[in-house]
Amino acid sequence: MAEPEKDSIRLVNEPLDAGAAVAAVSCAEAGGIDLFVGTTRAESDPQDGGRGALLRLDYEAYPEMALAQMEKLVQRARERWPIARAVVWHRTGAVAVGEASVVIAVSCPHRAEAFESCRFLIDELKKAIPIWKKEVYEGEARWQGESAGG
Amino acid sequence: MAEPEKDSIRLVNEPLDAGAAVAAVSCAEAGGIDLFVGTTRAESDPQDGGRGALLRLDYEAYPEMALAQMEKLVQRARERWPIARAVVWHRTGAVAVGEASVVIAVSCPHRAEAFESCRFLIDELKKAIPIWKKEVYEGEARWQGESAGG
Amino acid sequence: MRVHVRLFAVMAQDAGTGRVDLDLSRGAGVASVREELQRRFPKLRWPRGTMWAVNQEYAASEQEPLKEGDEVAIIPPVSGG
Amino acid sequence: MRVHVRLFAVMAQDAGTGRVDLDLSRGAGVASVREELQRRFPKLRWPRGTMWAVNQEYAASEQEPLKEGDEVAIIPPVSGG
Repeated sequence: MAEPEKDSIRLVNEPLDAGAAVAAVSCAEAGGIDLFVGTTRAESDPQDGGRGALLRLDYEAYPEMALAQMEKLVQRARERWPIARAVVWHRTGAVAVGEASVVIAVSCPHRAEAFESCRFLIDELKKAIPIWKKEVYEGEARWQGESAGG
Repeated sequence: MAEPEKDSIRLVNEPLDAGAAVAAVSCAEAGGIDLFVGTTRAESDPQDGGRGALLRLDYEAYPEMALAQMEKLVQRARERWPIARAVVWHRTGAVAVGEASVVIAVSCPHRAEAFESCRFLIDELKKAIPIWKKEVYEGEARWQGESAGG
Repeated sequence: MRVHVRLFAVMAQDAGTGRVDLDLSRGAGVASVREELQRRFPKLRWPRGTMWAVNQEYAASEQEPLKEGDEVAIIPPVSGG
Repeated sequence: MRVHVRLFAVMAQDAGTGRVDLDLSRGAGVASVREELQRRFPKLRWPRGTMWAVNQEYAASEQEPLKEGDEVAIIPPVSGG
């Protein structure tokens, strides 16, 4: 099994490059690579109360803990699947609608392992990594979970 | 839902670009993109009978039918998942060990749909698309499924 | 009637060609194509799980009658991906 | 003893700061941090599901005693991804 230092776990303040993530996990032991890209949809909220269109997201992280927890998450995934290399990249700061906020890539000997471990990583990342998003509309900005107008 | 002409379904005679596949499925309706890359492992076969290391794969397709069946496969996936855009690219000709032989990418409103439909596409592609690989070793070459030395 | 046969991978290798035109009696099915191919190419192996396609669609039955000009492909087990 | 408190997202917005140092009595737990924060920042909302971390590890219980120099983070429901 590959050493963990073959992983790339980062908080990034500029656009994420999915092709670079695939390149980073490519290696001779890999038969399958799965990559997930999370983006912000340009959705018009049905409960729009005059706040206008969604302009961007602002992501804030607790960086030291987020990185440490992302490392642990990859370790937990390695206990279940034979991951050769993993990439976990999350944006911080302003992310325009349509841009990627998160990129996860894993390489494994077989494809089922790649799909399952990649899915695990994004599901768990969304549950437990200390990162928060603020939705910035034309008319207002608010943190996810904050009640409207609060 | 997006029109099928937003899909990109190809047989390709040169290296596949995973970043370009992600770009091709990126769109405003997408909240999640899943991409699968199938590569050839540099495995040493335990039943090596003096044929040496695996040098490359040679892929042959029945191109008209392969493309038509790949289109149908994406249509079948669209009946089950709200796919915005899909990429199905398969190499033909000589593919070096470590290079991608297939790239599949899908964008969907939500991540579960992206993972499931991408997995469906690669699983079904491997079952039913008329493409064949020949394994070329230092000492011999043989079609997948052909008995050794046959 | 004339049908156009396509062979691939190990079967094209055994036959030494990927394309054969066959003249068959009217209403013949793909079973007749197989008989004729095996007569012409005695070295042709027929891998377990080999399927047929007629005009680029998988064929349900070897009895399905063919028409003049049909493209009949013999599809040994696929190995793409 | 002094502990270093980190606040994020909506809670940092409410408090007007992301960092507060608090002087607590020896052996105090995170429950004391909460009381002290709410006293200092009356506008501080406490979203349902807010968790704690001590030295960058999620804390199991509000009763867990803190040590001099601990970093205590208040983690409102996360929304990364």
